[in-house]
Amino acid sequence: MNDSRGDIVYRMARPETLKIVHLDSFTAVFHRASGITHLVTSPVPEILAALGEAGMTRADLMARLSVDYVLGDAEEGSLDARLEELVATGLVAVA
Amino acid sequence: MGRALDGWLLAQALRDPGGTVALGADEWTALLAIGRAEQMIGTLAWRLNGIDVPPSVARILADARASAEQGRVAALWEAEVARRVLAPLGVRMVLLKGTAFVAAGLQAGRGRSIGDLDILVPRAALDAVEAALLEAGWEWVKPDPYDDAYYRQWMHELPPLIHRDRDRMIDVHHTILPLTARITPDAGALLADAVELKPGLWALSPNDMLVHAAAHLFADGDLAGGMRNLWDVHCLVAEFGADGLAGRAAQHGLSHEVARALRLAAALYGEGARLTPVDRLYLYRLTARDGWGRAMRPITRMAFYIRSHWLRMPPAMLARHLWTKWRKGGAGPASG
Amino acid sequence: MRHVFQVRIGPIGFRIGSDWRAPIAQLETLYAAYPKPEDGVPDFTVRLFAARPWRRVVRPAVMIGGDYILPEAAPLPLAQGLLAAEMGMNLQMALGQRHFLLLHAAVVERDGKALVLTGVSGAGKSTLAALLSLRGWRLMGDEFALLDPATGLLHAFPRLVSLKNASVATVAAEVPADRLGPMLEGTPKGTIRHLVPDAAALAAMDAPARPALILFPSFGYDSATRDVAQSEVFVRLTQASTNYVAMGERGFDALTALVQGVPARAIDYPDTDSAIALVEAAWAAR
Amino acid sequence: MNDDTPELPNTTRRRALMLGAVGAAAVVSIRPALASTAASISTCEIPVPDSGRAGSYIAADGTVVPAGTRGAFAPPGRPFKGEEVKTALAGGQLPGTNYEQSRAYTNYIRRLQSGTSGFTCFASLQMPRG
Repeated sequence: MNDSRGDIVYRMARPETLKIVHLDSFTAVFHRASGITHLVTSPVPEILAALGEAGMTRADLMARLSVDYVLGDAEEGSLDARLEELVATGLVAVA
Repeated sequence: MGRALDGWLLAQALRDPGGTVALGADEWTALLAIGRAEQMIGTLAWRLNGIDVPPSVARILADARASAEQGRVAALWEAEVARRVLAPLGVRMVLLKGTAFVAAGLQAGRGRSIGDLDILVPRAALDAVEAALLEAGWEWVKPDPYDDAYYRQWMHELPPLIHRDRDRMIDVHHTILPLTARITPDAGALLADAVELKPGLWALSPNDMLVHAAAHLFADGDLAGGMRNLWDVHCLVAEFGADGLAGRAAQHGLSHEVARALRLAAALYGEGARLTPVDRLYLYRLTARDGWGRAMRPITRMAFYIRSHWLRMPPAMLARHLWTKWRKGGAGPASG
Repeated sequence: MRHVFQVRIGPIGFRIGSDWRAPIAQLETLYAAYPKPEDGVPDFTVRLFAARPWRRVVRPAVMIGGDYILPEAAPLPLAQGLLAAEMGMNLQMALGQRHFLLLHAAVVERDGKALVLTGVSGAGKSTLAALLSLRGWRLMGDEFALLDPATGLLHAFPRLVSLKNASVATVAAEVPADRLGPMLEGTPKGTIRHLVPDAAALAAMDAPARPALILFPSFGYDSATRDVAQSEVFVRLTQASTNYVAMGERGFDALTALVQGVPARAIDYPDTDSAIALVEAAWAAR
Repeated sequence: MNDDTPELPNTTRRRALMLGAVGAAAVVSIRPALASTAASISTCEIPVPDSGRAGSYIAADGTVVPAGTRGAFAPPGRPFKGEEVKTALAGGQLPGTNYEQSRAYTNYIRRLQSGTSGFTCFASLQMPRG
């Protein structure tokens, strides 16, 4: 949680490494690089779509999500928690 | 082909895949059982890829190849996760054994079964590495204080850690032989001469890979898994040759072990070698597996088991170790 | 090993070796109508052996070994040698199967379409499968569903049906005695008696079927049926599979296709008659 | 992901999105039902009895019996860790139990069948190291 965090660019794992199947309120994601299956729910698919391959900083992502959606709980730290989860699984890469 | 239903059946199939056309159903059955018992079914499956085999065997081998491929993906991912965790420390993380072979795309990695992630780091960085791994979700496997103290005082690695989400183990080494062994390899040279496979992922130099395989086989283990280990040696020599190997082995104090590993690998998988009587005893132990995949020759196995501990520890310490382990009911060679 | 028996169950060949004659003799009788492994090369090896040489004769206890093992599994008394063989075969499948996605489930077939019964043990999968096979369904298996990732079809694995405790009497009342194995009392799973699948099941052993309905039965509740969401079916089936993760992307493709293409319901039942009625109703309404 | 939302922000058509609580998880990773290493025992847990029969007592022979059955034991307050069970199976005792209780719970665990909650942990206790 230091200041340099603002410079980190988050990007979705390369699309060819993911296999995505929408079930109901959940989405099954097979991550080819790890061979691990993840079951994700909102807001993860929305975050992945927003980040895309180009990637963006946390602040840009928050701004983008605020434009596309009515954020019900823009609590500071919530987005960090989601990004941390996604980075840990490899679904999102940092640079 | 020879018809002995022991480890030689596997060795001959790996040496001469075309020769398997002569195998009957019972020999195929024995070969598959031995391959599985030696954890070499994936290696065998790749080696026999494209060879004309009975349809039932073809199915089994195709499944083994797919299974090994999945194991390769999981092993490389585990290495990648460890790389990400250790990157901020700025230390060189050197992959060892199976993970290194598949990361480097070596023949030895083809179909190889890979269990734990083995890495080598500088001894001075051990505490920082341990802290970073614990922070990132790895946990101690054994809460046993004797084992823990033993590892920390005498072994060449941290006590094993397992990741709480991925169920995968990591062995963090700072050298390739226990500190109790009478031989002290040059750990600094291992690290200094490592090669970078891709940013942040390193492997030992080819000669050091061979030295490590030999050290692992003779000084660190009781020859369990020896057939696989010698296949690694065979493939590494075939791919890289042995230029400068003798000098490197001498630098690490492992000349005898490396020379023996080369002879045994050549005897099992290559063009053969001039064997000493002791070499023959090693081969007798290494190939002690019957057509049902069972361990054979228990007396020879026990002798090598005791010898492996003898090489690792001074006598008084060995006695204390075996006594403590025995009282806990954990001693004795694997029956598998 | 001293005594050997080979058999093919559906697409899977087994070799069972034993230090004793008795379990092999029982296998020979109960599996008499089954074929032998393709090309004479079985997929898996099972070993029934004495922990120490003298335990062949003194208080003989059967250890289970094979290509894939549980090293600390407790031995069984020789009188339960047949159960040891069955456990050994199941173990090879659970730990070693890499061709089919394996689901812990009973499967029956009608009109070329398969009904999958899965869920926690004690829900009566084996009993229901046995009873349905006596009511016009073809038994495909009472323990494992074999889903072929290449085709999406289920393959039959009609091993001996393992009847436990109360269901032994329930089913025995409806079948001739020559289709039942010895009564095995006091096993780790209680009283067990094996049932030989009927001739129709064995004759059609090599015919796969397309899955048409997945049911999650629960015993001990009032009759009820409810839909199960796809994501819940997906997670429950990954946990009902012993090799989902090891199958990698093939497993993901096979399972997501199954979950998306096949309806799933949970059924609660207070007794077996109600269960049969609920199954038939769910099948008709699918 | 959502093609019917045009690029122009249209507040009336914007969907609501919850980012979720800090401590919550939006990702569930599927783990092996039969873990491939014996060492996974350190992380897996065995509930006694399984949640479907929570509250039931455990008889000396390990069978699940109605709560309050004479001679049977109340369920333990927490699931056991794989490592604890391994020790108990090797002749030790489960933590927080007396000898008879430990025996009963261990018998229950031995009887676990595939499909029952905890079976996969129990099975992984007994798996060879890959």
